[in-house]
Amino acid sequence: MSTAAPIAAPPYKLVRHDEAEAGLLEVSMGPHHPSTHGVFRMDVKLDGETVVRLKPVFGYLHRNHEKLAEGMSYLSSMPFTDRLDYFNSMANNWAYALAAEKLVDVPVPERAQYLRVIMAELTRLVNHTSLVGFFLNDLGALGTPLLYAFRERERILDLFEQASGARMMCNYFRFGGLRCDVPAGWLDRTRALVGGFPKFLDEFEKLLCENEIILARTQHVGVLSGAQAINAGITGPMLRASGVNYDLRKVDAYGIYDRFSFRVPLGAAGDCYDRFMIRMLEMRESLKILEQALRDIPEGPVMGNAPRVFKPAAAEVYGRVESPKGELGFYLIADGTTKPYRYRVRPPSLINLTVLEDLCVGHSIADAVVILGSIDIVLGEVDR
Amino acid sequence: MIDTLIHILALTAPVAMIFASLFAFTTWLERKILARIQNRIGPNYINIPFTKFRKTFGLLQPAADGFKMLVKEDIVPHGADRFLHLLAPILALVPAMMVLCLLPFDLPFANESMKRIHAAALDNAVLLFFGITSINTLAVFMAGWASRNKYSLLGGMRAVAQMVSYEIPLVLSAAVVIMAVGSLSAQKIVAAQSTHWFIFTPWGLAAFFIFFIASLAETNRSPFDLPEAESEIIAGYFTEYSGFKFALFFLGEYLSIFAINGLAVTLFFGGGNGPWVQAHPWLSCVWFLAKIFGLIFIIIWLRGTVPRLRVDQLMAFAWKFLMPLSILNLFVAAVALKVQQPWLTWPLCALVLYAAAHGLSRLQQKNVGPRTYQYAE
Amino acid sequence: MTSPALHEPVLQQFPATRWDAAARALIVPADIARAVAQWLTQPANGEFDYCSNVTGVDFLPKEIKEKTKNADGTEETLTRTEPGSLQVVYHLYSMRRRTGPLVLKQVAPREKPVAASLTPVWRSCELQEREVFDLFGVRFEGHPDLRRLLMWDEFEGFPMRRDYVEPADYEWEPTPHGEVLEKHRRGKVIS
Amino acid sequence: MKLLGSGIFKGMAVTLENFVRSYFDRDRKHHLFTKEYAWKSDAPADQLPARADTTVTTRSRNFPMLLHDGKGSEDPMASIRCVACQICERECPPQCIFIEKEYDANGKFVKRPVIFDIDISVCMSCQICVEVCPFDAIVMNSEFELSNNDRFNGLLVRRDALLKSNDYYHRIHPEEAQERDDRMAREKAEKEAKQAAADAAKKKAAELAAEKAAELAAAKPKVDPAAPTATPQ
Repeated sequence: MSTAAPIAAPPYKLVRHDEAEAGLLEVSMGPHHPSTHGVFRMDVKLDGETVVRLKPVFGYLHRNHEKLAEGMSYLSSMPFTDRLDYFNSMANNWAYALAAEKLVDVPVPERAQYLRVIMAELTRLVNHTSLVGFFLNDLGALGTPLLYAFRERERILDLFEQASGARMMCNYFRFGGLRCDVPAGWLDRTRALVGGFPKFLDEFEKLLCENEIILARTQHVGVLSGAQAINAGITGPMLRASGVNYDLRKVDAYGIYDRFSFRVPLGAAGDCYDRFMIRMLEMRESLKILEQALRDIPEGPVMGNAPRVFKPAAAEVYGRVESPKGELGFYLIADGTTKPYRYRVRPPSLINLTVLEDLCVGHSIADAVVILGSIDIVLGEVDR
Repeated sequence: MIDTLIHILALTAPVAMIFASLFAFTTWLERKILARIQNRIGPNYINIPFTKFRKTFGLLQPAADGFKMLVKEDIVPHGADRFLHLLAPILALVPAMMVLCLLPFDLPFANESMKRIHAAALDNAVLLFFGITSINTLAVFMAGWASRNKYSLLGGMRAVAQMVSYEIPLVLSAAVVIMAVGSLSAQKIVAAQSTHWFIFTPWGLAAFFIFFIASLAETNRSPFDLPEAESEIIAGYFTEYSGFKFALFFLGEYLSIFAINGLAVTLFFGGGNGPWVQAHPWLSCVWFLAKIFGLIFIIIWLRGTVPRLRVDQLMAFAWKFLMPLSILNLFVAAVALKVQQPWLTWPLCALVLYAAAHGLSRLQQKNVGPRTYQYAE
Repeated sequence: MTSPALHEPVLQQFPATRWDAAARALIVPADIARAVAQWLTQPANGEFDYCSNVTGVDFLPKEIKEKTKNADGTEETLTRTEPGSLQVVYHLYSMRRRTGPLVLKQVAPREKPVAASLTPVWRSCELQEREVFDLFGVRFEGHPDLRRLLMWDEFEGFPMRRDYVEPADYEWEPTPHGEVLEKHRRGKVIS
Repeated sequence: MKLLGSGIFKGMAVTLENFVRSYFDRDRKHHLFTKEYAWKSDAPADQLPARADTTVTTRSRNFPMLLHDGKGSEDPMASIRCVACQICERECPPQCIFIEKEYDANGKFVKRPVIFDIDISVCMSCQICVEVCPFDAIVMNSEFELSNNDRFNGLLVRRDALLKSNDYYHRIHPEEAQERDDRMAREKAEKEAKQAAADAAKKKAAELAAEKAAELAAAKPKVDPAAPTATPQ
């Protein structure tokens, strides 16, 4: 039997293991691993089951969104912001619109402000229910919490489709207001949904919050202290789970958030259970905001008199919004033409991953998956 | 000699066929029940080939899956140990199949000589049962090691640790019933329960709980499905299996569920006994299967609700909670059986067992519990 | 946006820094950048404990035509080429005091861009500085783990620079089969 | 400290309730949220809402389509709205529109597109082309069953396939179509009014000029009769 032709030498470099780590099992979890929430790879060195080293690898979904935006007009890159964090396209739209409105101060009519708050809080509900569903899937509950969450998410996505035309890629915000008004009867359907949501949350909490296995698997796992979180630039529910009171809806009070009374839940231990519970409690606060907004939304136009061609004067602007994942910021440099000179997105998911290795080292591989689930990343935003 | 062989064949062949077909039904049942728990409909449109008839409530789904498994290519990884890779699914299936005929499943058409053969040959059915099912641990680890895949290796090692440590509570809780009946033979145990089932005695109920939880771990089902944890190690020991070997693993898993639940029904729920059995003897089969499917519904229901344990918690739960409870249950049952006044011993047994369970669960949940959260304005 | 009081104390404390009024940002030379950062995190002066955003910006050299009247009254257009620069922009916030962004800029030349890494001061700069290195090519001194963040390690060139030219077949992936391997053997197409 | 399994039993109670209610719930549709796909899809493609009781709403947008004002029978190209100004081609974010202008025999631009292709494998139905089009020529369609097995030609939709009549647009997106027609009518009315005003102004200016000319002419003849009378003696 003729020896098989030698396989062509692979052009990629072969990594040599040094002796100190001879006994370790190196596993690369990803990029297509069932629980990495997208194409995200972690090179994990395991001593038995416990994680010794964990190096995240990014870039599998890198589309260079920022270079694209430099080649297009301001309006043309609005639909691309839907694809940043494809779970809450309205929050991304709002962050971009907010930054662009600082370039050219266009007054936003009252009804548009209220509709913006309603859409943002509805996406927060969608994001937090889906996150709790994925988190439970990582814990091993085979799909039941996820499907209860998706049942509610479907209703909200139907509302988005009736208002903006698309379920996930809404492309609904414009500089100075919204693209079009919500159809007749939409507000009543939203009131009905918001009315029925607490019953779903009670059922969800009854299913999850006292379950001994969830308590045992998530408490004291991946503990993040407040100071470490601030220094690592962690924002959003993950920061508040470590006890730091920093919510952009209260700090910047952008849009008309100062008119609504709502509270900010704070965690004490900063472990996976707190991150999970903070999102459950934040959903209840979002419901309060939605009730108040739906109660006193005025009639009127939804689009301010924005200029037909958006050509801002030369300026540098940084606008940020409390997206369900953290602080989503847009840094725009305008140079007087219709195209932005520099268009930078501050991705909360990527920066929240800074501490992934610190949290996972010392825990077992099952916990590494749970910790990654509790950080709530979406690869569209991480890799841009 | 020939007619005993024929009788043995007549005894075992129907049992094997009945349970293999029930396997197909159970896969459909599991997908339908899980679907209904998750507010969806489950498979309902499998059209019979070459006919326009479409709405078949998905009953052909197992047939479709089986055919798909036959057609799928059977991939063996480059570096895998080919012989062990092939042997593992066989070793997972054969013990499960063998154990099925130990169950006191008296077939309706069996005449006197068949019954004698069945009774005589298997007077130590329970001991033989545990002996054969422990081969399953070997099969799972062989699959994990032979696939030469890091995830399978992790799955295999987890399986060994889990099955070994849950074998002991399983056997101890069965020992309580054997102590009560005084014989290892399944027929005698069923006969002893003709008046009242062991489940209705406090030590019987505790023994059933331990037995049921340990049987979940033994067959890698729901809270204990660590060897095949999708979210952590892809599919555990059968990551590298595809095609019919993968189907064999599934067949093996489901048959071992039937076997262990059959034993649970024999030990605690009085095998084939049930109302009207004296009038129509063939009803004992129906009762036996009905009780098994009752337990299977609970297993599927658990699978739809409960997340997975971590390996060290799994071990702690077995050694620190189930083990002491089953040993205590052994003593309590011994005292209760010696002192023959049920009105005195039963409440006492119940009290002691409940106190032990409470103490052990507090030990297990030292710094873990629901929390309250404060809000910032 | 930045409340005026934020950057005054820094100017007094570090004379080498200067205030770019147009962009409302504080230009900090690379050698004292980490000292300024350390100073800013003290509770006494502003307590900027949170670095929200690190961005790379590429300015190409620009020719500026100026009409100047020289001595004898004739008009004459002087073309002065303003040197290009690679700027690294830091947006700093104070979470405890909830004060607005203080924008810090490190300006580096385009040929051999080097900047001081602020990761030892704020851990949140780690991944973002790696991204600026990956897409702009600014080397950060003192960064614990400076590797490419988004591109694969064998990638050459810095895509976000204004003068970046895409390679002829940038779809090329180093896979060991067929004509792709042939291309590789004939020598790197993207040099 | 409760018994170890009590939290799990609470969770199991929730799933059992969901299991039982999915059979005996009054409005089953409320609980079983998976919708049955419309098998009755053999109805013709353009009666979309009637055909599939899917979640297609009167605003859902899928891929764009060109509009023409003609009634069913006659040639749609006669009344096509698109004038091939190529603004949408320039503004389209993923650059998936390709337009070529139509020139008649002697090379004059006929204000109509010869080729108007949209590559629907690239298009992300973001509706930017609809917003930037000054002539309301392109709007979003809700047709979603567009998959076919030919990757290159099948997914490149040509002009004639894109062209749909205005009343089809009224059928799938009634209030949006109505609002768009009203706006166009209003703009046309304004233009006519402006036009009329401009004509009136021009006419008035013309009359003014005529009067002035007439009065000038009247003034000048005073002088002229004097001159000619002088010369004939």
